[in-house]
Formats: sequence, C-alpha cells, structure tokens
Amino acid sequence: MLADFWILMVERGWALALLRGGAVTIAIGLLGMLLGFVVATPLAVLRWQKVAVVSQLVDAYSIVVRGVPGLLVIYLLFFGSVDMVKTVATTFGYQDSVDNAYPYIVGVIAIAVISCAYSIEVIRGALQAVPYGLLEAAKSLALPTRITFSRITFPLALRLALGGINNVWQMTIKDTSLISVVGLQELMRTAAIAAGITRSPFLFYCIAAALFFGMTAVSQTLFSRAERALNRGFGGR
Amino acid sequence: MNEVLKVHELTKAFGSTNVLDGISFRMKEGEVISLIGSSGCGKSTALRCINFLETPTSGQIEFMGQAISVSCNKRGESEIVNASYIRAFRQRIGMVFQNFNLWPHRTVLGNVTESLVYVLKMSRKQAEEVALSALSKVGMASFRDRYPHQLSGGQQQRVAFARVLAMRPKLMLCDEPTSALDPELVGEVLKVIRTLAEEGATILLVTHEMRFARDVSNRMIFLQEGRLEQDDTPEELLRNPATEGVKRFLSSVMPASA
Amino acid sequence: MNEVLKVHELTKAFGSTNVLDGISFRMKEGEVISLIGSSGCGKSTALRCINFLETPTSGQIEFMGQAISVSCNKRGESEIVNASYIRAFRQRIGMVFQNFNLWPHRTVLGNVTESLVYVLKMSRKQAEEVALSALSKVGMASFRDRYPHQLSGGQQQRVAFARVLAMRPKLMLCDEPTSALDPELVGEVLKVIRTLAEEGATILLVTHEMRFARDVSNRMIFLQEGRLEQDDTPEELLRNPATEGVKRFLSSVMPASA
Amino acid sequence: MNLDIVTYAIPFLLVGAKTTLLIALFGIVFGFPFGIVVGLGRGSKNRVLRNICDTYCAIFRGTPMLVQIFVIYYGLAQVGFIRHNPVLWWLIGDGLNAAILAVVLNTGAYTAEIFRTAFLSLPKGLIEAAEACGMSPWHVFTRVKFPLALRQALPAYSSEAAIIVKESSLASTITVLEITGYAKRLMSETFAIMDIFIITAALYLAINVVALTALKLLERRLSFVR
Amino acid sequence: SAKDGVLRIGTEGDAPKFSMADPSGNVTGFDADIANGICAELKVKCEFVVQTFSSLVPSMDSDRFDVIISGLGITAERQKKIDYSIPYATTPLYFVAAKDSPLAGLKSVDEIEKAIAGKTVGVVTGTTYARFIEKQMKGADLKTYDAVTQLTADLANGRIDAAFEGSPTWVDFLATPDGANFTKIDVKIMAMDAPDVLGHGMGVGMRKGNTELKAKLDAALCKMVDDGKVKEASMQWFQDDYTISCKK
Ligand SMILES: Nc1ncnc2c1ncn2[C@@H]1O[C@H](COP(=O)(O)OP(=O)(O)OP(=O)(O)O)[C@@H](O)[C@H]1O
Ligand SMILES: Nc1ncnc2c1ncn2[C@@H]1O[C@H](COP(=O)(O)OP(=O)(O)OP(=O)(O)O)[C@@H](O)[C@H]1O
Ligand SMILES: [Mg+2]
Ligand SMILES: [Mg+2]
Repeated sequence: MLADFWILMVERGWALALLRGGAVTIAIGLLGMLLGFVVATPLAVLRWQKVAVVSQLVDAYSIVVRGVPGLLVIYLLFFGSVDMVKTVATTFGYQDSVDNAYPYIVGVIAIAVISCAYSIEVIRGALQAVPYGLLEAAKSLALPTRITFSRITFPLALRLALGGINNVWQMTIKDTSLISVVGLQELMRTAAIAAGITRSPFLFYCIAAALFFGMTAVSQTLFSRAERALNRGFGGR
Repeated sequence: MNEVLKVHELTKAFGSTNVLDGISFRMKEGEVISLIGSSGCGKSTALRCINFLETPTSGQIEFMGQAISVSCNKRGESEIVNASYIRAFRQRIGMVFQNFNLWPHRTVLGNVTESLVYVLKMSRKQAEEVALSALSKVGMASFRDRYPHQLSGGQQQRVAFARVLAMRPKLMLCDEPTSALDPELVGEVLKVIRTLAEEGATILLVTHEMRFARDVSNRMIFLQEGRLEQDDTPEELLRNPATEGVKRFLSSVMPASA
Repeated sequence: MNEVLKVHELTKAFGSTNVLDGISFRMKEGEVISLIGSSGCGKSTALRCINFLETPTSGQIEFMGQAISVSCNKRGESEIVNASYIRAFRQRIGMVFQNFNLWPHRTVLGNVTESLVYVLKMSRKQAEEVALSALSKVGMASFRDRYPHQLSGGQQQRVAFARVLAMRPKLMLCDEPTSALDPELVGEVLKVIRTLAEEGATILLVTHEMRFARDVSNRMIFLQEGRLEQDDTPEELLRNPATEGVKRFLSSVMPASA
Repeated sequence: MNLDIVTYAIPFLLVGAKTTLLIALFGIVFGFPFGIVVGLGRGSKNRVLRNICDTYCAIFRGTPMLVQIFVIYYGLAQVGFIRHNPVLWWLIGDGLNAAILAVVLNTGAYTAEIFRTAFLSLPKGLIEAAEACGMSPWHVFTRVKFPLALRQALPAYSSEAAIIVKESSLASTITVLEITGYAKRLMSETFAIMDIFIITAALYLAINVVALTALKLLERRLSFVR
Repeated sequence: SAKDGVLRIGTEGDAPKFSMADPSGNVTGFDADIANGICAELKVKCEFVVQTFSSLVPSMDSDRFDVIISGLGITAERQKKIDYSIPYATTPLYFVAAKDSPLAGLKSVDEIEKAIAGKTVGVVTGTTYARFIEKQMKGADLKTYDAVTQLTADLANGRIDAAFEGSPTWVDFLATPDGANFTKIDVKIMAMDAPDVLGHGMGVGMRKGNTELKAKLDAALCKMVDDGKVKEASMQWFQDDYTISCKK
C-alpha cells in the first residue's frame, strides 16, 4: 500500500506534478484576485456613489459575470481573442513566446474578471454600511476626497468587507481550476489526469483537496490577523 | 470689522416639509452667535446647510467674500452656483457635530491630527503638538491613545470639539457642543470659545443652555419652525422677546430671570 | 415603602483602571435619584452595571428582593451568581441611553412597540395604543412613521425616552435624558418623571443640569472618579457639600445660588 | 450559431433547468438558515461549538466543491454502515439528494462567513438597547440582530445565491441531469461545443438575473440611511 | 499545418490505455501510438497538446493544434462540426452486470433490451454510448458519468444495474477485487452494428474543409492499417485487434 503510494507519487512523478499544478493555481489565483480587487475597488466606489450611467454599467457587468458560469467567461475570453492575438503576434514575429504565455495571461485576466465582479458587490455592500456621519465629519474638515477614502472610508469599509473578500478569495483560488480549458495544467486538472490514468480518483482528488486546504489555511490565518487589526477601536465582541 | 458670514434667504425642505424658511443673518469677525429654539426647529439643519453637508433648497451663503448660491431650476431640482468653492469653505469652517462622529478606528490623537496632516499639510510631529495642545484645552490630552469607544459621552464630545479647535477655523459651527458636559467643563468650553473669538474666530453655536448662551454670545438668534423670529443681543432678546414664540420659550427657560 | 434597588459595593474596572470603586446606595419605591459628577466619573458605567450591560468586576445588585452578585474568582475573572435573574431584571428595568440607540430599521412607532409586543406580549394593536400615548407624552406622536435618521437630535432623544416609558418599568435608568432638549421640553420631561414617580416608579437619572436635578429628585448622589462622595437630599447637598470635590463642582455650577 | 442545434438543444436544456432550479432552491432554503446558525456558532462564547463551526467552515470553504460532492456521493457510498442505513442511504444514495446535500453544506459554510462578519459589525449599542428592555435572546436575534445583519449581508449573499445556481452544475458529475448534465451530453453528441455552451450559459444567466434582481430589490426595500 | 515539420495533436490525456499524459507531459497509449505512426508516415514531428475533452474542438478551431486524436467516434452528427479521417479502429462494447443479476446470462441484444427495461444503465459522457442506450434500449434508465472510474465505482456500489462500456475498461475492472462480483454479458456490440448511433469507429478529427490534410492523413492511416501498425498498437494496449480495415 505504502509502497504503491511511493511509486505513484515519487517514481512516477505525480507528487512533483501536483506541486507544479499547485504553483500554477496559486500564481494565477493570487494575480487574478489582486488584479480583480484593484479594479473592483474604483468600480465599487462609482457604484456606491451612484454615478449615472457608469453605475448601471457596473451593475450590468457584475450581474452578467456573476450570472454566467465562469467557464463561459474563460471560453469567450480565450477562444474569442486567441485568433486575433495570434495574428498580431505572428506579424511581429513573437509567435512562440505568445503561444506559451498567452494561456497564462488569459487565465489571470479571466480569473480577475470573475473575482472582480464578486469583489464589487462585497466592497459596495461594505461601503454602504459605513455610517454616513463619519464621512460627513471628514467632509466638514475638508479632507481631500482621496484622503477621506484612503484613511476613513476604506479602512472602515474594509473591516466590513473582510469576510466577503475572504469568501471571494476562497472561491477564486478554486475557480482557477476553470482555466484548465485553455490548456494550463493547474492543480485540479493535474489531479484529474492522474486520477484518470492511475484509476485512483479518490487518492488524487483528496490530495488536491488537501493542497487547497493547505493554501486556504495559510490565507485564513492572514485574514484572521487582518480582522483583528481592523477591529481595533470597535471593542471586543 | 470684516463680515465673515452672510446667510441669505436660506431655505431647506425635506420632501414637502419646509425645515428652513428663508433665513438671513450676518456674522462679523470675532462674533459669537447662539442659535436657539425648540427641538426640531431646524438649528442643526441650518448649520449643516452653511457648510453644504446638506444642500439647501435655495438661498445664498457668502463666506469671506465668496458666495455660493442655490436656486431651484425648472425641474424642481436644486442647482448650486459655484459648487467648486465648497471645499474652500469647509477648509476654513469647522463643524462640531451634535453626535460627535468620531472615527472609531482612530485613536483620540489620530482623530485630531488627521485633518492637520492632510488639510493643513503639517508634518506629523507638528500635527501631534498642535493636537495635544487642543486636546489639553478641553482636558483630554491624557486620553490621547484611547479609542473613541473607550471614552465617556462627555469625553467624546470634548475630542470632537478639539478636532475642530485644532484646525483654527475662521468660522466654527458648533452643534450643542456642551450637551454632554458637566457644568464645570461647560465653563471651560466657554472660556475656550471666548479666547477663540478674541483671536478673531467667528463662532455660530447651537445650544439649549440659556445661561451659557447669554454668557458667551454677542447675539442670539431664535428660530421657530424654520423661521428666524428674532436676532438680537442676549440682553435685548431676554428682556424684550419679539414674538409670542420667543416669549413662551424663554418663560420656560429662565423662570428666575423673567 | 419598599426597597426597589440596593447597590452594594459595586466595582468596575476596565483593564487596570478602576472606573467604579465600591459604590453602595439604596432606592425606595417612588424615589427619584440624580447621579451627578464630572464627565468621565463613571455615571454611565454605574447605570450600565445595574442592568448588567456591563459586567461589574465585583459587587451586588439587589432589585425587588432578588440579588445578583459578582465576585472575583481565583483566575481574576468575574463570576456572576444568579446570572439567570438578569433577564428578569431587565424586563422591569428600563434604560434610556446617552446616545439613544434607536433601531435605524424601525420607524418611531416600531421602536416603541417592539419591546411591548415581544417582551410584554401585548397584541400589536394594544402596543400601538400604549406606544402612541407614551410618544405623545413627549410630543412625538405625530412623528410615528418617521425613521430615526429623519429626526433631529432632540426628537431622537424623546423617542428613546418614550421607548422606555411605554414599558412602564419598575426602575428607570436615564442617562442624561434631557441633554439634547430645549428648556421647554426639559420641563415636560420633568413633569413626566414626577408623574411616574407618583405612580410608584423609581427613577435613577444622570444629569448635568443641576436645576433639573434639584427640581426632580428626592436625593442626589455625587460621584467622583468612581467613588461615591455624597448621597443627600438636593437641599442638603447644595447647601453642605461634604467634600472638596463636591464643593468645587457646585461652585462652577450654580454661582448664583451659592 | 446553428439554428438547428439551438432548436434541438433547448428542449433538453429546459428539462435540465427544472432540476437546476430544484437544487438551487433547496440549496438556498436549507443553506441560508443553516449558514446563519453556523455563523452564530462561530461567534459563540462556547469554545467547543465555536471550534466545530470553524472547522466545518474551513473544510467546506477550503476544498473544491467537486471533491466534496465526490466524497459525499462516491466516498460515503463505500462505507457499509451508510449503505445499510435506509435514511443515510436515501440521503446520499440518490444523486439528486446527494447533490442537494453537498450544495447545502457548501453554501452553508460561505453563508456562515458572510453572516459572521455581518453580526460582528453590528453597532453594539443597538443590541444593548434590545437586551436592556429584557428581550429574550431569540427576540434580540430576530428583531434586531438579524434584520440589521441581513441588510449588511445582502450584497455579498446575492453573490452566494448566484454561486449556488452555478455550482449546482456539479451535480452533473454524479449523474444528475440538470442543465450542465444535458449540455455535456449534447456537446459530445454534436460537438457544437460553443453553441451549446452559450445556450447553457444564457439559461444560467436568465435564472441568475431573476435571482439577483430580486435580491437587489429586496436590498433596496430594506435599505435605510446610516 | 501552422508550423512546418510539426503536427500538433490535441488529446485528452486522462483516458487510460488510449491517451495518458504522464507527469512530465509525455503522452502514451493507443492514441499516442496512432499519432506517432501518422507523424512517421508524414515525416513530421509530433507535438501533443493535452486539453480537457470539452475544449478540444474549440481549441482546434482556434488553431491551438491541427488534429484531434483522442479516440473520437465518427458520427454523422459530429461531422457537421469537424471533419474526420477514415475510421481506423473500433472497440467492441459490452454490458456488465452483477453475477447474480438476471441480466448476467443473456445472449442477444434483443434479450438485453427486454430484460433491461426499468433498470439503470451507466455510460460515460463524451462517448456515443449514451445515444445507443437511448435508441436501442428504450426502457432503460440512463445515467451518465464523467469518467470510467466513476462509472465502475457506482456499479460496485450497486447504484446502477448495468454499465455499458468498451472492452478495455472491462478487462481492467473485472480483474479488480471490486469487479469480482460482476460479469461481462457475452454480447459483443460493434459500432458497425448500429452505425447511425454508435458511429463508424474512431477517426482523427480535424478542422472542416482541410482536404489536403485529410487526404494525407487518410493515406497515412490506410498504410498503417494495411501494414499492421494499428493492429500492433491495439494488441499492445488491448491484447485484441480492434483494427477496421481500410476501404479504398
Ligand atoms: N471600554 C472602556 N475602556 C476603558 N475605559 C473606559 C471604557 N468605557 C469607559 N471608560 C472610562 O470609564 C470612565 C467612566 O466612563 P462613563 O461613561 O461611566 O463616564 P460618565 O460619568 O458617564 O461621563 P459622561 O458624563 O462624560 O458621560 C471614563 O473615564 C471612561 O474613559
Ligand atoms: N432627513 C430628514 N427627512 C425629513 N425630515 C427631517 C430630516 N432631517 C431632519 N428632519 C426634520 O427637520 C426638522 C429640523 O431638524 P434639525 O435637526 O435641524 O432640528 P434641531 O433644531 O437641530 O433640533 P434639536 O435641537 O432637537 O437637535 C426636524 O423636525 C426633523 O424632524
Ligand atoms: Mg440638532
Ligand atoms: Mg455618560
């Protein structure tokens, strides 16, 4: 039993493949999440301030992207653009490097597009929950809008948003499995291939789950720490 | 003396109810004016309109020679002329809120230094010095590292007052700045306000404490249901109430001095 | 007359700072006691300890013959004996908060009926009647369908008062119930409190308005830095301050009556 | 897009949509209260209860739902005790029941996190006001805590609802023929991958637009100025 | 092909015996042998691209690779979307049921059809087998699985009464401890028996309209069939000859 496991994981190299898949997952998940969050914040602010037209557009974006399966977003992004990108790349003579890098780029962008839609809702909800009087205080002191946002609104909203962001992150890291359709061997796809070939689906899916669990356990401690830091000034509860 | 504030025909309606009904008055440099009137007569709303936290329905506010006016357009919406002045106004107009509005995630010191650093562009060190001197004026310097929720009501109010004080605004709008303070501290605040006025600040305050109002202010303005009923020196207003409303209000206030 | 409340050696510390330092006093049925003292001396904390919103560090609260006591165990944690009484206490003890704490998602009427329906188990119709009569006692009946954020400070305070009033509690704890009210309304509240006391309610209130305190209360308790310095009739306390602290406090309060 | 394929595929996919709706509906109806209870458990003073709820959330949020559904459907089915216990076997023996169970357990963990932070962020004073008038813990919860927390949580929860609808597609991996199950079959039959995929996505979008708009309207109705 | 001297081949990579991607990305199996054979014939280099089944066709459409070799069954329906080479092999299909099942001893397709009514049958999606059950075994309750391992797991759990799969699967499964209680129903079903549902056997998939490539592939495959290369691969992986002879 243990010997079988050893052969499977080490001699046939699945352990390394799984780790490599895990690295792809982390890299794409992290970059996608960060990019999504960075874009989501200003969009959520526009939505929160009910800026005409923009706010409707943001709403439409968030409803559509949250409403369709993530796979479609990736399909459309990838298969919708790959021809054009290829033509451009070939013209400029970078075909090979683009061929290799493009799935990663699309992967990150697709994950960002998806996580962004979810982040917008989380941040908007948190912004709405910040007591208005506290912002009036900042206004009346003539704090510049940017400062008000970065020093008052954002920290207060972040405290309220943290749980939601944590949820989006946990979801995003697992959504990276969708990018396997562009040919990236991330963790889940590696596990699926291993499961199929070795006919031990349980073993490999559980290993994948454990690796995911390990990643989220690390992020969870970071989130817990952030939560404690942001709760300063609100009294223990 | 210079005219600091000119409020002209200020009107504010929430939905269909008029809360302010064409209020006009002027304030000169160094003047202290008390805004008095019964609960819900529009005092807080008036203050909030002056620095445009609330957009007036119509009227004009002139501060230090710059005027922002609001008029009703055809579709019944308020239109602000010179909205770009609003920030300039707010930089030199301080406001103490009726419910304090301290930032819960910043310490006492942080609440005060914030605007010093980011509006007056002081260095952090200088800001802390200024903040501490403002805090010590209201006896709160020793609480510098507490968070607002660790303070009593009166302590929070004093921090809110110091937050504005530290900015040395040209005009201070104080919404019941002593409501949660004991008489001893009220006296302290009174002293601070007097000093400020002597140094050239102009102060418009809402208060229910007639004694305090009388002691501190050059003029008193009485509001009733959004209308300005009387604008006089304290002595005059207390001796010769102009309308029935003023008289009735005062009779319940100062039975002794009537 | 029955004894309603007995506070025995009440102590409360936040971290290492003692905010209440062994306070003891008693209240008889129909008595009105004013708790006075400078800002931050522990008045609010004392009220909050009586209905266990704040767990005292040690001491005993006896209400209507039932006692809850708190003692420090070996690990330095507070241990409450008879914690199961707490809800029974709270059902018959009303509390008006210093910062109102109205529920923002309920209308004025909803804020008042809530506890009538869910604590006193009244029918909704009956609850509304009771609520409206309480609201009209403080002049807020016509605001029944407004939400708290649509009210002025004084109006919110009156709703908070009515919310407790409607429950007809045996003991009312009022934390500066008139701080945002104009003198006319303070008079109204004074009348309401007197009527309540005559009907057998017992009232413990925190206030900074000495005149109000003197007019309304049977006894006044002066706190200083968490210690009870004097517990006397208003006349006695005003005439013969027991300690230096009381004397200094009063001198700044009533320069006229001194 | 090929019209033949559209007209061929849609009837199948509509049949699947019924199952999708069924799973999502059960997922929300059971998952929502379940999540709130777990969320409360995570904020409880009882350390054992708190740890149990924390662990549950960590596991169900920390692992892919695909694995969860596999473990529930294929994994538990290998346990003899479960196979011979009629109630348990009813719960996981049937693909649809197992899918609903998995969705409820999964969404419960996410919902718990949303509500835990919502409860945590409630202004203390408002709860004290309810406690001070002697309300029972149940009424403090239903009358004050929950309504306030719900308003705070709705934007994030609406996302969770959309996720439930979409995650229900994993039921296809355990033989349940909901939208995705039919879609997979149709795709392998016709190889019109993109066409069928887009129709499928449109169906999910339609369901979610209804759900998200409904929640948005609810949010607007419940909103108040802070 | 897009690059000279290289044939890019899309394949699933997780189908045991047919297409197996090892941890370092090399592909082995029957499909891989066919692919390598073709490349040798065409004198080009093989380059494998491993993709999930559902993204194979769109990926080929967007020129991520030139052909799909992943045991694709040729059907009229699918030919609307992609072109196929000539069929080169087909796996015999069998039902498997528990040894004590009434299905176990049946001898013909008609008997199976009668006996299987009201019973649940599992197949793997992405194959043509689901269509076969629906068309030919009308009374059966069909369940579809994403992978063979899931199909056999449910068979072992007793959730399904029978399963319908290619012979290679059963050779493996019946040899496992789980498979000990099960038996193959001895009715061999070949694609040719019901070509309108089961198709015409496995072919190489390519983009529509590339007649030049099709001609080259057909020729190469035909040669491989004729000179026994396909049989060799089939024998190696399946211990049986699945070759379809090449009709010129
Ligand atoms: N959570 C806390 N942590 C630390 N100190 C606290 C906390 N809450 C209150 N205090 C301190 O306890 C003291 C008493 O507070 P309390 O609110 O009882 O004062 P008070 O008498 O009601 O004052 P005021 O009249 O200003 O409302 C104050 O000095 C305050 O700073
Ligand atoms: N958002 C709102 N919508 C509707 N009415 C409002 C709103 N805000 C305030 N009001 C009403 O406007 C009136 C004036 O309110 P304001 O806060 O200015 O009173 P105030 O004079 O400050 O009273 P107080 O002394 O009680 O603070 C009140 O009757 C109040 O009910
Ligand atoms: Mg006011
Ligand atoms: Mg207090």
